[in-house]
Amino acid sequence: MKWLRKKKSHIPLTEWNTSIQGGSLLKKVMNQPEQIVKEMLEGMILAHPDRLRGIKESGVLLRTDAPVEGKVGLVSGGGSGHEPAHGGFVGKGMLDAAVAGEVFTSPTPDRILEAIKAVDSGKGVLCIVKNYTGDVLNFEMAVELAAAEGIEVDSVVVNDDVAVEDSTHTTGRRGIAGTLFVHKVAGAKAESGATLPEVKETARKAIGRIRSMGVALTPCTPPEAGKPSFTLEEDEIEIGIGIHGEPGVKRTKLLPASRLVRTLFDRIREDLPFKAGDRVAVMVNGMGSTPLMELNVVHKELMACLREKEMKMVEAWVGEYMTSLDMAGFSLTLFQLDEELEALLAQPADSVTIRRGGN
Amino acid sequence: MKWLRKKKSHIPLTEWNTSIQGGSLLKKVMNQPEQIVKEMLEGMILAHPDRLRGIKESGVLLRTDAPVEGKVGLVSGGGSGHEPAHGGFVGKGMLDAAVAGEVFTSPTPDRILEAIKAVDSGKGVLCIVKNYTGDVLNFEMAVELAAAEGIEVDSVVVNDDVAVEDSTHTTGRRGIAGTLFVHKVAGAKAESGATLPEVKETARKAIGRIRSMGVALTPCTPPEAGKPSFTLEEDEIEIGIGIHGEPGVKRTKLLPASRLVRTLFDRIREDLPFKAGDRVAVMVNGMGSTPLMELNVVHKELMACLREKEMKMVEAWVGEYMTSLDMAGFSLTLFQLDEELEALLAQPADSVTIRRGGN
Amino acid sequence: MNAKDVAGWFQRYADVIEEKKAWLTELDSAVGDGDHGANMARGWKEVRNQLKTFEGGLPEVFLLVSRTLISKVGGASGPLYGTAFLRMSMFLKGKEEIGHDDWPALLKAASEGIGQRGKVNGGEKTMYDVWAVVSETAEKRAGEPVRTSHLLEWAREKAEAIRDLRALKGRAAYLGDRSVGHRDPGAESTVLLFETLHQTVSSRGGNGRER
Amino acid sequence: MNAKDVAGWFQRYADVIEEKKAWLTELDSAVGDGDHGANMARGWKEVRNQLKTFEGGLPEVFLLVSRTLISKVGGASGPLYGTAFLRMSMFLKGKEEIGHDDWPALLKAASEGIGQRGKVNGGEKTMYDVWAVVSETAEKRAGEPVRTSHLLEWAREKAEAIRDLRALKGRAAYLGDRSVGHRDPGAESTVLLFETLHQTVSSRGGNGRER
Ligand SMILES: Nc1ncnc2c1ncn2[C@@H]1O[C@H](COP(=O)(O)OP(=O)(O)O)[C@@H](O)[C@H]1O
Ligand SMILES: Nc1ncnc2c1ncn2[C@@H]1O[C@H](COP(=O)(O)OP(=O)(O)O)[C@@H](O)[C@H]1O
Ligand SMILES: [Mg+2]
Ligand SMILES: [Mg+2]
Ligand SMILES: [Mg+2]
Ligand SMILES: [Mg+2]
Repeated sequence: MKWLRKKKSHIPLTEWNTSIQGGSLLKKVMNQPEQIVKEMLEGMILAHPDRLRGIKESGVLLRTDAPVEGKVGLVSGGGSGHEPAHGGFVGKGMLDAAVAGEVFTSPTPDRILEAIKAVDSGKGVLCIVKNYTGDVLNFEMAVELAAAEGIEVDSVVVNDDVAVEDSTHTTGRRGIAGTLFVHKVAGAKAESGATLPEVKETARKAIGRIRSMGVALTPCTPPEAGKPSFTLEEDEIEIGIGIHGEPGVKRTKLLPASRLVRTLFDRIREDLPFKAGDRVAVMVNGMGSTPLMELNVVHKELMACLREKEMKMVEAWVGEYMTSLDMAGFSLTLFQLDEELEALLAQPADSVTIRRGGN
Repeated sequence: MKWLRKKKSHIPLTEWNTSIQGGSLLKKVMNQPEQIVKEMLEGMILAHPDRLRGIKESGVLLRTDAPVEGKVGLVSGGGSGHEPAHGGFVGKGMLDAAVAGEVFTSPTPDRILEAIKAVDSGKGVLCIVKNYTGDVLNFEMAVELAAAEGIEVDSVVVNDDVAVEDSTHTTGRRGIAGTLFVHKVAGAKAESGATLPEVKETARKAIGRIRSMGVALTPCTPPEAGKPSFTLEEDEIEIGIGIHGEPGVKRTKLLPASRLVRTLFDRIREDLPFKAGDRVAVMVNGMGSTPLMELNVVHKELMACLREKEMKMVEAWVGEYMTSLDMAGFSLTLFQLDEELEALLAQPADSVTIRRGGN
Repeated sequence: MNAKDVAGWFQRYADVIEEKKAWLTELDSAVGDGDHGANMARGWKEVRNQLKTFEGGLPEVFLLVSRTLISKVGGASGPLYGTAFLRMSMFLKGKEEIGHDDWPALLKAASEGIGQRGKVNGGEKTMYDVWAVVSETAEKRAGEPVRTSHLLEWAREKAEAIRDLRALKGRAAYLGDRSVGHRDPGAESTVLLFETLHQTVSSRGGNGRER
Repeated sequence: MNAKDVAGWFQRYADVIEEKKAWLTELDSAVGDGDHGANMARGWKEVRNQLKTFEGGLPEVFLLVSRTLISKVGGASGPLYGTAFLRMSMFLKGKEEIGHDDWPALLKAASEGIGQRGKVNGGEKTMYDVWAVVSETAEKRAGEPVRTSHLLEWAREKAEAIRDLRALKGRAAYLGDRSVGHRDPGAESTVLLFETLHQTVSSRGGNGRER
């Protein structure tokens, strides 16, 4: 193995993998943990120069052709660590900009403001925000600042996670993977030339019809923290987990896929409730390190649940859309469609992650 | 948590997670491990009924419109556990059929024969085989059987892995992620109405210009074996790993992304060799549980290497294409293009994993 | 306290945050997402940098902190602290010193800002509870001189008291009953703010006005 | 041996494979992908099923095994064993018994089949080495009666001898020098085939022809 030996001796790990607490090594493909978000964004732009450009030092990814004349601009974002969300959904028919914060930390208002300004063509901008206090507060401040600068701007908050109790006295439900369906339908609506209030109304209608819930088999490890966000026993899983490794609603023993899917499905279905005859889009979303093989097994079980309840699946997203770093697990999302939403979902899109031709 | 408690008590794990050796539990989303491939294929078809149909009990996924009149049929496949390969690459402009064997085990000749027959429109069929003894032997037998039935059929063997010494006295180089670039260009060539010898020639030309190499940070665990395919220390990685968890060429300490990428890049570049002025397609392929965030960091480093050597990247695939179950790590692939190959790569495709519009 | 005193306070606080970063993160790991220490440290490190070359009046030093926190911290605590310092800056417009009598109204401005921004009324087990009790108690005592030692004492007591609450806002709320018994990271970083205020005032020695 | 004897041999082999499945897999884990036991067990389980209702002549029982292995085993070993049994079936066309004198040619047919299919000449540290030595030694001794105990002895010795080789074909070849010292899984499953042949012949008691 001459080719390896002839290099000079290895850089000591402590020179780069340093922010590790408790002395344990982080087995990640990275350089300095503090640089990982910046480097990731650079990598994304380098990989997709035809689709994405960035605003320097801001964590903002834009459609190359933003602002698009005569179209409401769509901005989303949040902490990093959920890739491909949200940069993977920037493109024709979806978002105009995604703002990335540090890992699991909302981006700051000034960065969001930059994104809003960059995508505003004069037709106004809608921000699609996941319901986490940090995201909500930072987007809220950005919207205030943008409005102060005379931009027509509004926001919607997605709260699809049925694992969390909803109440006006609390933080309320979290926004998780269902957010990406909102990007799709709001994106298609905006592309049609609709006004800001119209796009907002479509987004709100969609939010009212999207429900999700997830499960974790293993925790994730944020690169800077250097240790798992929580711990699970060898045979334990956490049902109702959030996408930042926030604790879920229930720990239980590992279950077979069929039981696991049914547990999440029942809770999701009863919540809206979904009913016989409903036409739905479904998402089986991998949390980061669950192989596609397993996600397809989950999808098979989910389809059995739908058949039993006489619901009709008209579109399926099976893959990784809103991850939690290297967490193992998945989330299920059901989206109850009406005629408008079904048509919008089928419209063309050309983002890194979601691409579909005209039909 | 009434919704969980009201279910009857949990199925004991031993009733389903049974094939586990040494008593340790497999933390996977699955039912019976023996059923996982079948269930996965069912899930894929259910998720993409517009793109895929299956041949019962055969592990074969087909384009819904196969056989396509006037087009050479393309068949690939191999053991399962590499999802989205190969089913994710079935569709217009890519494969006509993918044959899935058991996890990490080549499919049998009778199944491959079924696929060949199903996609033959009379214009002949090309099999794209990864260079592993099992795959080669089983496809070879299938090709003999198909020829005996009067089908015009041929095969090419992909051997892009520079980690393995190449010699006619040995098994030779393995076929790894670079295989998917072959699917793409051969698929586009076939779609153009080319003859079987022409499609084969294009595939062979591509194979001669594709080089790959991978690295594992963690082993993978096959669902039936129930234990990791190999072991790595906490701070150890394996460079030159195969996609089945076969041992690589060298164990070393964990390296920063920049060093890791440069190590693989140098070996790949020197092998062909690639040179200044080359126009190349690149693939940064995740092995199963390495987050997209890290793959993008890898891509950024790879672009720095290309710039330094004055090579021009014209297309980038960054994501999971040829995985190894839940292994952490990645592979790099470089593809030296000529005018024809670059044009074929840019042609439209409509598979589950690779979609691109006409341009 | 004049602008220079306040700048000293903020410098001292930046040091303490750096020092207690791991502890704050640990508190946040138990009930949130384990970044409160990192978030605060990122912001206050920048504040310290900015203060090195800062030359401005009293409202400006608060404004500088507000802007820096808003643009560097992210998460929930960035906008919340940012709003608090913004409101204090607005209240101090035209003033060159914070006098005894200013404290109740100054704290009220900060506390109301946090309450509005966070949509909290008290009792949700957040940093607001600490700000609110300090502001309200100071107001109730109107007339009596407000000592920083009192502010610190009230803050500490409240932060301790809310440990037994169930969190209703912020990430800790997802834990439901499991949040009971844990300290709230934002409340604790607020206590540290009053602790460094008191230290700053005490170490000035001086006229004893604030003691 | 007639068709019934051979069926008995294969049934016995299927049992042994089931029993040694974990061991074969372990050998394959060390140098390959850890599935040789599972692969073989999958195929031979089906052979046993098929044999239950089988009623045919001597070549047919070999053909049944060939077809079953080819369509059930997958991997490298499926086509290799499948080819071996196919060639043996072809050689036995028209025969009702395997006589003493048939063994050298029968084994040669099998061994050549494997060599052609696997593109090996010997010395690559695969199952072929065992088949080849058995076939060649039997041929060299032409004239002398071939005893199954001899076949087993030659097979065992060869499987042992190739441990010290560096694998050149199959997955083990990727290991390079690291394959030295490890047993080859396919060679070991071949030894078991001759072991059960010998057991079958011995347990027939009978005329001692084969002892
Ligand atoms: N709605 C709210 N109102 C007031 N304070 C809040 C609210 N939500 C969260 N907090 C405070 O913010 C702190 C968490 O800050 P931090 O960890 O930096 O942000 P994040 O929760 O976004 O990760 C909590 O400990 C709490 O004191
Ligand atoms: N080219 C070859 N020629 C002959 N035998 C081979 C060849 N390649 C592999 N083998 C045999 O096959 C065995 C491995 O079989 P198995 O594990 O079932 O298949 P795979 O290697 O596809 O996983 C090896 O131990 C070796 O004896
Ligand atoms: Mg946070
Ligand atoms: Mg195998
Ligand atoms: Mg936090
Ligand atoms: Mg094997």
